Amino acid sequence: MIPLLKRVAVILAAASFAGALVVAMLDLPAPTVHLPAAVEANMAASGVAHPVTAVLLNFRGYDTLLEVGVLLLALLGVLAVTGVRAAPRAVAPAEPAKRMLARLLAPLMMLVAVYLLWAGAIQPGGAFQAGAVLAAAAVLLHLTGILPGWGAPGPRLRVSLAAGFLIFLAVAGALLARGALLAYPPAQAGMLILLIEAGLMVSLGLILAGLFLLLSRDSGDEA
Amino acid sequence: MSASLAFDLLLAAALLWSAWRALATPDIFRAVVLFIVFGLLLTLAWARLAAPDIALAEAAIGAGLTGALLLDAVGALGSRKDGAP
Amino acid sequence: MTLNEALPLAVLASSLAPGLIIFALPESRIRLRTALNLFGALAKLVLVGVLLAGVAAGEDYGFRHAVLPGLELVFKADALALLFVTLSALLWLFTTLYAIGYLEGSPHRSRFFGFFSLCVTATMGIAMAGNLFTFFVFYELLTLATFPLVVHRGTPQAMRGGTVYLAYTLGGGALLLTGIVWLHGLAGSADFAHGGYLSALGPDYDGQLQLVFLLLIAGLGVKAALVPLHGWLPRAMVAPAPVSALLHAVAVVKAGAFGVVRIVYEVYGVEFAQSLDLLTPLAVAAAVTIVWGSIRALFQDDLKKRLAFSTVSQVSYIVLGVALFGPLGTIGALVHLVHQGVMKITLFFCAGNYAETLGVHKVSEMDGAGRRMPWTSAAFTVAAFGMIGVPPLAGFVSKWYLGLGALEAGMPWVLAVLAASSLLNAAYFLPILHRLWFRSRDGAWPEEHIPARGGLETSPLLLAPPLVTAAAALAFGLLASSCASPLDWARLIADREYLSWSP
Amino acid sequence: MTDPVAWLILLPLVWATGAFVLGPGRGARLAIGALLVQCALALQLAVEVLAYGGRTHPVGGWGAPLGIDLAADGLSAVMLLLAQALALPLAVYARAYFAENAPTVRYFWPLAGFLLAGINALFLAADLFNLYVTLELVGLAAVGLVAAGGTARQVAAALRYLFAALAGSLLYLLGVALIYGAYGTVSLETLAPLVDARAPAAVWIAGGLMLAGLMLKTAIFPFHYWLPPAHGGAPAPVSALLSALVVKASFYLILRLSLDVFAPLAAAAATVLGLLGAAAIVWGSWQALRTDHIKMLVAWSTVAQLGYLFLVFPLLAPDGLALQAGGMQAIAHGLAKAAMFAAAGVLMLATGRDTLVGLAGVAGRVPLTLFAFGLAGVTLMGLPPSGGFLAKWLLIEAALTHGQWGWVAVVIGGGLLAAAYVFRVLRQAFLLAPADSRFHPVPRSMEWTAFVLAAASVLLGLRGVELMALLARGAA
Repeated sequence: MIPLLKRVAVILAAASFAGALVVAMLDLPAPTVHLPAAVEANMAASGVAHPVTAVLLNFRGYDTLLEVGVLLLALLGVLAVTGVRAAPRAVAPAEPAKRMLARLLAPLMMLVAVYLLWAGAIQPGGAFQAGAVLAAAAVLLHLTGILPGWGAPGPRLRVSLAAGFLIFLAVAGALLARGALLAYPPAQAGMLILLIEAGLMVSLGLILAGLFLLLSRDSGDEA
Repeated sequence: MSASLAFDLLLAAALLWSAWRALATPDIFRAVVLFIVFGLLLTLAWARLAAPDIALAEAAIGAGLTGALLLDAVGALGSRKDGAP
Repeated sequence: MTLNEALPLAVLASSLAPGLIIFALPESRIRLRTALNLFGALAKLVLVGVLLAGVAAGEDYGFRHAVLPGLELVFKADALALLFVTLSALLWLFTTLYAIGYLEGSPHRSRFFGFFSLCVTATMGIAMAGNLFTFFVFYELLTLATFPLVVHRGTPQAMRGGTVYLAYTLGGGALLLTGIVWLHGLAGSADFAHGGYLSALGPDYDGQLQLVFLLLIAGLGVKAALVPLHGWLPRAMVAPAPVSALLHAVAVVKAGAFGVVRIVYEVYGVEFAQSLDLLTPLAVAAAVTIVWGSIRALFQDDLKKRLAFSTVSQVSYIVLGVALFGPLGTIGALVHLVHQGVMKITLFFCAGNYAETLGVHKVSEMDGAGRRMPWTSAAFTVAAFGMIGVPPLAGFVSKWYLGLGALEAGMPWVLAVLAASSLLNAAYFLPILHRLWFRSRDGAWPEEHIPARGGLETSPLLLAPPLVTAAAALAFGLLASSCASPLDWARLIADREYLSWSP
Repeated sequence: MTDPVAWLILLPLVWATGAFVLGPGRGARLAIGALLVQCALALQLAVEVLAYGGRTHPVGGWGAPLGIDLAADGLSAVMLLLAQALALPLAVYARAYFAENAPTVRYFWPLAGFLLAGINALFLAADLFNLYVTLELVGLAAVGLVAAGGTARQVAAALRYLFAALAGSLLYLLGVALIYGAYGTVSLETLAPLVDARAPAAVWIAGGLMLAGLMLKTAIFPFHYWLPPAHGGAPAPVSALLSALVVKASFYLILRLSLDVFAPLAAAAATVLGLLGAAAIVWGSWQALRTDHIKMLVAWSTVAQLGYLFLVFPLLAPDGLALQAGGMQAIAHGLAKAAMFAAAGVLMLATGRDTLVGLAGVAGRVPLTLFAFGLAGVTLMGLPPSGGFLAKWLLIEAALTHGQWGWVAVVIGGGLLAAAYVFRVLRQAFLLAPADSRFHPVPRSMEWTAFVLAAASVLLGLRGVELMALLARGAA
């Protein structure tokens, strides 16, 4: 238990910092640069119709490239820490009703994921969200005992985990070879972005699922 | 005060409260539950800020995946404690 | 790169390259190592000979290389540099021979000779440095390269000696660095020049320049073993005898003294230094060191320690000569740089011979050693008389010129210091000679390693070097007035130094 | 392959992912081959920047502020050169190291690849948000490498490191958000003319938050608490990478931001940064003098040496001396520290012990490595003719030029303290080995890479002209 005095001090510090932030925010003038206008003006050349997707995959696609790297890196970190493990223990199967539900829900969620990916071009959605839904499906299957936890991933799984990022890199490299990094030709932009997003959906889904399936205690060697 | 502003203020207060409780509560299980509540409230907040993309991701990853993982960890801690002589 | 640029570098390389190769040699390659050592030493002598002839004929040898914008490594083989270079190159040859005999059969010889060559390279760099930056680079290199030699034996006592040595020299280096960077900020990157280059700064800077002088002298004074900065020297005597002989009696302490020469003559300019009232305090510091070192030497029973305190005293003759305002003092200082080196190295060689052959480390154990080792003892006697200043030996010549310089500079009290010092020298050397020759031995030697065989009192490699250097001490005195003697060369330097301002 | 700038980022990402696909423990040859290419690319960039000045690469062809620019000037070219020049020998070293200590670190190669990609991207970024992403990449990869050893002590150190890195990133991100709120852009080029000393309060807060975050990541005193266990506990090649490069990345960022965009605000913090640097020198050296473990000693020495980098800030001036000093110190320390950790790894492998006492007698057994350690020590002490000496020379000169005497004393005193802790190790090594000590043979490639790095840190002091000319090159 933190002593009362310390607690009060922390609260006071946090409150005064928050207060200073609020005051500073209220004091702000209108921003000098207005980026949304620039985004609007270049939408036609971006290859997609949804501004968020345009920013994420095209205007600032480089940030996204590195962020995908960060996600893969997070998985690597987990893999490195968990070390060598024996084959994962089978999970005790859940009640039949729950398993039934899971078997039913999982394909549905995959369908939703693909839809989210497709919809990303024109409305909110995209590879991240689609991947997250895929991962959720995997977690559901795992928790009901249908999908076992992961030990050390084999070659095929490693390829699938890296595939999305590799496709992204390949596109970036190909575009760099003919000009600038990730400078899509407007005519092929939509197609290339969809290709990248499709790859990302699978790999991100696997990565996110992996974070759970590797760390979950069922795959652990404690017993 | 319009209804939407009232809702926003309430949401902000609830966010702060859940965050504080999650940090301050001594019971780990409760803390995790509060963390999930915090994630869901945050999803609402993103939605109110007209950022459905982020709301979706927050719900799936922030509340769902992370919450499940934390619950799992709490379970593992509990079983280890029970197993100890 | 022209030949005149390449020669100074070749002088450095002639010890650096063998040193680096020797590091890489396995311990067992004794012949190759010896060959490399001797080849390096002889090659260096040849190169130095070429340089000497060239400089006497008025050639300029120099090399510059920029390491940073506005910061250059400059090497310059002028007459003053060559005085020190020649001394070190000659003595390196003899010490190498001696060390080969001395270290026969002991471990880690590759390491020893590698660092030994590095030390000589550093000494050459100090001698030929053309500006303060270059001087400092090699000055610190000398510190680093000597440390492994001091701790070579790996005993706790050696470690303590090494630590003290480092603490003193690195501290001194820090002071020196501060002073040098300060000057660099005031005067830019200027080369050493006859008559100095600071007098152009104007009177506003006088205070700063005095302070910088103090920093520089304090920094150099550590290596030159000026009292009270001399504490490391007696303790560094835990090193093997060749190290004490070449490095601590010659290279390291001379590096400090040589730095003082460069600072006074070629950075400040002797006239400007006089006008800043810097020379008299320097002379006093030197005088105090001379007397104090001799007094301490009186009370040492350990032979090497007695010699070490004697070094403290004798090296300050150089500083004293520099501080005497006038060409005769300069000649005395410069010629003593050579004479002291030759005499002191003889003494240390002899001390090493006593220790290696008979296990004699202390003055009180030396009774009758003259009869057991007559040649070594003869060399010791010549060098000791030289140190006292008995004519016609080399030491007498230096003291004579220092005395004349003192009169010329109007500082008669220096004569008293010289006289007192000579008396003290006699007081700590004569008892040793008495024990050597006039007392007889009762009982065995402490630890007789090398038995007398076939008329040889010890191994030939240990015997030859002191005999040669003792002969040199005699010759430098007897033939002082002939051309190509150290005295002649010192006159040449003093002429060039004072030509720039004297009427 | 025209533009080295973008390839320097893509290439390590490719080999990192490739090494991951190949599987645990594999990918060394791939990495070394790619690093050779990267070295060539960095050299090409340096030559081009020296000849034609800085350059920008508009990612996506949009240009700032809508898109993201990559920018290379003299400072970034120097840092890129350093990063590749360190990574290549360390990769050779690591290959031999992990062959000796078989399964300790299973995903070293992909983690190292991501780390290098992040570092290269950071040196080239010209966008505050993009910088955040690169910081994350670097931070996570570094944490992963520390944790990858897998022992409880290493994981604990990694966790501590993770919290520091995350807190630092979040502080930085909050600052970026405030900047975006104030100006509507995160491009450095666009921001530079907008920020001045009359900036709104939010910008000052943002500057403070970003600075605090970066200081946490750089581990400058008093934020250094995470560094010694993380750097001292990791496997030797990892320690070398982290101490030589990773902490420099966030320092580079502070320097870059306080030179360009936040220059009008930076003066306010300069003296404080300098004082923290001085405190770091004293405290780090003191701790290095007290520890009994070789690698902890080297890690504490990093804490101290980082202090010199922060002495640069109060002395930044148009004469460029302090900037040169900072650049030289970053390079010299990078090379020397990599060499020192590499050498420490060899010493530990050879003696089978990790304490100073265990070193007795190594002078006779692994002389080359001890020599490397000593040479690296020469650079850290700032003795000539090393690069560290030139850095200290420049720092002292800058301080004297501005009449700020206190810093001179700090630099000189710091050098003596460094000598004290370096010679603690060397002294021990020269002692006679106890009769029962055993020495394991060590791969020659490990000894030689340590030596090459150390020799480079010393020889740097003989040829600084081109580097300093490159450093002085601004953006085109």
